[in-house]
Amino acid sequence: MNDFLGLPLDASAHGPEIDAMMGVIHWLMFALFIGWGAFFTYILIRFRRSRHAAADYTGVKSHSSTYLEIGVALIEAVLIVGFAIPLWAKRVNEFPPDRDAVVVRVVAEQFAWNIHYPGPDGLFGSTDISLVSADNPVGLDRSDMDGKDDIVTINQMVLPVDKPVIVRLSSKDVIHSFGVPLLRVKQDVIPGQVIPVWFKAVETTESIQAKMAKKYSLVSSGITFSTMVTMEDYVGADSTVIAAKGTLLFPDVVDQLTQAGFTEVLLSPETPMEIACAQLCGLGHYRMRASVSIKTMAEYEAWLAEEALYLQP
Amino acid sequence: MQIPYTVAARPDTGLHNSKLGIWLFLASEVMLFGALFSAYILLRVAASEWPHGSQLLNVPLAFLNTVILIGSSVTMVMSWASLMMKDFQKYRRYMGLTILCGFGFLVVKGFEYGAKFSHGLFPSEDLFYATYFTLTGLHGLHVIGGIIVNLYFWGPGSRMWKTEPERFTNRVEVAGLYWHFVDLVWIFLFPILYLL
Amino acid sequence: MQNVATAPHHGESAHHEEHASFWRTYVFSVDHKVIGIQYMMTGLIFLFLGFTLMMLMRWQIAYPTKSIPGEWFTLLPGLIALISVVVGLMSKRKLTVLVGVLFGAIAWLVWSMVSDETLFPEGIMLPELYNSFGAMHGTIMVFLGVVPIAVGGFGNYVVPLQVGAPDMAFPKLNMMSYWSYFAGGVVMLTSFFVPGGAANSGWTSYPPLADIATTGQTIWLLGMVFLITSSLLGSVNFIVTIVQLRAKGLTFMRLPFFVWAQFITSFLLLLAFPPLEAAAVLQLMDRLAGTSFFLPSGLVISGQILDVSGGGSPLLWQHLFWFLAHPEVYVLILPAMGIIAEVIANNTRKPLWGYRSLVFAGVFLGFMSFIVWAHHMFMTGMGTVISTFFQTTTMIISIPSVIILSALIISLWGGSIRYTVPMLFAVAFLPMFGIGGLTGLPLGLAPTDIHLHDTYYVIGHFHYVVAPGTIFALFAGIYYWYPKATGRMMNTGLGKIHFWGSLVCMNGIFFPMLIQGLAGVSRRLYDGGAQYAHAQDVLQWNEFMSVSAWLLAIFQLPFIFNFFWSLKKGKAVESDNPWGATTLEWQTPTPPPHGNFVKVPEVYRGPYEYSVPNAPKDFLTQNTP
Amino acid sequence: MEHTSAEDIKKHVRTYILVFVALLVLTIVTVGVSYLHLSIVPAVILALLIASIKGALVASYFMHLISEKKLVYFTLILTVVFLITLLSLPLLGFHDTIQ
Ligand code: HEA
Ligand code: HEA
Ligand code: CUA
Ligand SMILES: [Cu+2]
Repeated sequence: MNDFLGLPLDASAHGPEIDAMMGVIHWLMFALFIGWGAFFTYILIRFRRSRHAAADYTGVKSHSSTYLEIGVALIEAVLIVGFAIPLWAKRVNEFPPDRDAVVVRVVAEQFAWNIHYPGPDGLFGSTDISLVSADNPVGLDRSDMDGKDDIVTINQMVLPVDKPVIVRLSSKDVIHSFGVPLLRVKQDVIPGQVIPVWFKAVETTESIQAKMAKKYSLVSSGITFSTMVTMEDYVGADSTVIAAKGTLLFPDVVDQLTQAGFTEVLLSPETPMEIACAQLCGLGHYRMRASVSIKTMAEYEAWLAEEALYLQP
Repeated sequence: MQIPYTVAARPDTGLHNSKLGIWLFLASEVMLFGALFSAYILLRVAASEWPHGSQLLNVPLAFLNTVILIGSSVTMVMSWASLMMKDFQKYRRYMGLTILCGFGFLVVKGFEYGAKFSHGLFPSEDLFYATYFTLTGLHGLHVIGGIIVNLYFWGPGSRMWKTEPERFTNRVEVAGLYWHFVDLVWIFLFPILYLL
Repeated sequence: MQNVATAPHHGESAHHEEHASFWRTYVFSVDHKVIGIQYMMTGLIFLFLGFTLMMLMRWQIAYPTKSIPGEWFTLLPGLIALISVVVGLMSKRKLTVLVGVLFGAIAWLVWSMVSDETLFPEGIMLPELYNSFGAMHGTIMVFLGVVPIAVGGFGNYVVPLQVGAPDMAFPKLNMMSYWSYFAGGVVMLTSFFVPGGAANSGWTSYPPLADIATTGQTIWLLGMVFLITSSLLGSVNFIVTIVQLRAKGLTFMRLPFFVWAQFITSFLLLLAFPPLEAAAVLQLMDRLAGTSFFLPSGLVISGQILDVSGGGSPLLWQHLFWFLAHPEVYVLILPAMGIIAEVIANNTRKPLWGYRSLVFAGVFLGFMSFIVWAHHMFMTGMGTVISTFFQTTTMIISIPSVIILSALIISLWGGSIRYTVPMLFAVAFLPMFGIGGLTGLPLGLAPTDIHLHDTYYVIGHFHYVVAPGTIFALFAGIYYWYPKATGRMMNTGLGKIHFWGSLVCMNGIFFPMLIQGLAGVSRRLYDGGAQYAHAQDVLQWNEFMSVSAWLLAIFQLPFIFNFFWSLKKGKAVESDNPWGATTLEWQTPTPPPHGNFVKVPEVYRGPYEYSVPNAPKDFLTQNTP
Repeated sequence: MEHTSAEDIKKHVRTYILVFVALLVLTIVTVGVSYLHLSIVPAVILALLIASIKGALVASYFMHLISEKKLVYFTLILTVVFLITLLSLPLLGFHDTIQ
């Protein structure tokens, strides 16, 4: 109904409500603009000097515009009471209890996102800024019992699908903003505060990629393929697989494909879902991004286990 | 065409231009100090602990300063009253006193600051000192501004008394309004910074 | 513009005795008209500087990896400099030559930067530079460009005339506010040359980023203190002038809407600016005295623990900043609406529809604008109560704007519309402001703002209101009052080229911003979002927008040429009231002498008595008994 | 106060002295109270109450606000309204945050 808005694909449970609201408002805006616009153009033509030499002193007598304004006011009231307030309340009040959610800490810094997982014990180890260093970005205290099994990743967030996620946001230096367009979340990260956001992803990265897949011409195209993966296998004449499904399309691969005679390929972004820092935070603001990959619960646990292996010294 | 209502009041508003002007200016000053008070409140409410002013600051000196400033307000209004009673000499005396009080206030402040600095206490010490120095400092600047204005009306500016006595009286009244406002701000600063 | 105007007839006599020294008359003048023109010219030049910075940024956005053809960006201001100097010399106009020199300075500034390897290595702009251009674009456009032109320029020139006053209430104060503004401008410019360059934390200067930023930020704060002082003095002056100096019989309900707009604007400036001044003082303390009003404890800046006492609050700044900055945006629009109202009434040859509702809506708008500021802060972690409050006030404040716009549209009905150049700009203003205003609604509701906050949608929203909105209104005002100030008309043909070109290009720049914003592209991105997956589908717009922006600049050339050429060659007005207007400014000699009116005006009727049934002419001036 | 005769000025002068005394007394009172070390809430209330009274005295007598023109009142009321929003809304914002 409101694809015309060109909103990015939505992978969150609460997204549809926001998008619906977005649609309603924009329909209202169009109605007003078209309505007034039509009336306006009509006047401009009908009352031009050459067609209407003498102006009349009183002009419009009816007060229909007043009713229109009252109408607008009412619709806005409905928007607030019916959509805005309940939706906002859901976002900021109705957090799921920690036990049936995945809880992660995200520590923002110039210019990276540090993601801190509690590990198997589900408890975050204590942190201390004096411990902060290149290989311990969040200043995690490993000597602390709870901290031993914690997992910290940089600019790479992995989350399970269909399970509520609570993200506790904090910043080491300046204000950043945790914005994930595909999840319809955005929350400023204010230093000196810990602010939680929650959401539930309902699509895995794979299915998102499938949906975003498009045919791209290999010959002429502005986009940088190196961030794109193939969505199907491409087999050469000699039945050797040139690019298996999910291959990154680096220039050499592109060459091979073109030589093999392919003109266009079905591609999708390697990391369709990203954290985009949405608050000016310095010269690296534009590149302060992190990938968010949504996995099935099984894959997610597998990933955690794999990460845990790196902890053994 | 001359600018009207520079001296006489405009019938429908009952004000002459500079009278309205100064009140508008004071309104903006209210917002300026209001914003600083707002900042003070927010920071203090958010702070985990906040020292009790009287333990860190010199209350007797501040008390003295309060008395001085209130006194200067009285002399200021008296100087205006003397002009209303066409007594220029008295005006000079009261205005002179006001200016002296102003300087007195600054001297006392100077001692207060000096004591703090000598103990290595600067605005960067903590939020309490930051607010203390910023608020009193800004107020101090207003006092200095007031002194300059008053000095002008005490000295060169007072020549106008010969030519346009009524206009001069208005000017002194306006200067007075500003000076009382500075006093008024201090009346709030004193308990907030020193006593709470 | 006495110095440039060839006053066709009388009026000369009146200001002969005023002709003291050149300095007294043109530089340190206390005449509201000269000061108004000083504001106008300075403002226009800053407007162009702000635009130039953005043209450079637009190259970076469109071609993040291509090196910039600096000479082209230098050529434009250089060309303008050339035009004005030549025209100026030919028509012996000191002012024109001076302006030419200043444009030359802009050209030099641009060249010295683009040719500087430390700023443009291999001709590619550094991210720091992009950020500082962005911050300065915003600052210059808002505080040094539009407000000085709309309030300082038009306000100063027109308000005393429209209220039938000889001058502003406090002429010396008026001069001081101009020079304070000028000083502020100079200070801001110097910041381009300090180590680290100009302020680079956005025009919003959010701490902690701004607290730890390079020296430029300190200078920005100092500059702001000058500009704020200027605005405060100015607004006191305007309010007193309007209240005290109104001509006999000119009741409040007979004031031209433009005067009302300036009146409300002055109150906004008077009461909203001081909190920003306070905030600026606090940030200066943070930067210079090592306090931490805006710095919480335990910050780690690039690996180093920040050695401050801490305990401060970053959000405190945001509250104080937006307490000013929201009213400020209405300061940007109200005078514009005022100009539009004047032009529309004059060119439809009929009274404004619902003058009273316009006035009340304006006053209500002004009042409400003080209690909506936190709609810029929805994403800072607001609970339900406070967000509900600010969403509601934000929706409420949109109603008076709707009323004003509707009234202006309906005013056209039944008119005999003359599409003069000022009218073209005025007519275009309505739908453009419409788009800008309507896009404010989804931003005003927190849940939709989740997706739109700090995206290009916001940029699109407010540029529609300030650029094809306010700037168009300023153009309308210039074309409309030019004959009063100079005694000559601006050329219509050139004016139409200027109008149509600007209209098309403005939409070419700003509409795609809404599309990109909906797609989720963040603002303030050095590479225009090239790295983000969700941006890929809308990236192609960047080039289109940039080209439109450069074309927009080209379409300003006819205007600038027209502006200076008409001083000498423009068609001389054959009366003091070439547009057949009703308000008092047209009842003075052209250009008005020092002291304005030959005989003290008295007002007998409302501001827009056009086409009064069985009146002799199709307009009755306010001072016709 | 343009057209006041020397007579009522004399009356004014008397009030000025009285106000002066009142201000001194109140100042002593606040300082005195502060030495009682009341708990924060009553202390704040009392201190601000006294300060407000003093402020009111200065404003209404030294600045002649009791007998001002309504235009001035209007300006000041407007200012106070915005002052209150400036003092209260940010505070509300600080308390009503997510969790
Ligand atoms: C002149 C300046 C101006 C004006 C008038 C407005 C007007 C409005 N603004 Fe805007 N705004 C800005 C300048 C302005 N704004 C700026 C500069 C920013 C960004 C600051 C920054 O972050 O850098 C901003 C940001 C901004 C935000 C913050 C967004 C974010 O950061 O997430 C919000 C949110 O509520 C908002 C809302 C509004 C609203 C509801 C209005 C309302 O007043 C609008 C009401 C008007 C209407 C509703 C129009 C009615 C239309 C019709 C009746 C149809 C007419 C049709 C035809 C004629 C054909 N604005
Ligand atoms: C009044 C305010 C105003 C105005 C008018 C403009 C005008 C323009 N703005 Fe600006 N802009 C801002 C205020 C304004 N802007 C602010 C506050 C920001 C946010 C900054 C931040 O992120 O902190 C911003 C940000 C901003 C961005 C986003 C940058 C980013 O997020 O990274 C962009 C991008 O294209 C942009 C573009 C433009 C363009 C192309 C114009 C054009 O419309 C320019 C039009 C100008 C003219 C047409 C010049 C007219 C003058 C003359 C012709 C001179 C005549 C002289 C004589 C006759 C002597 N602006
Ligand atoms: Cu972090 Cu922008
Ligand atoms: Cu706003």
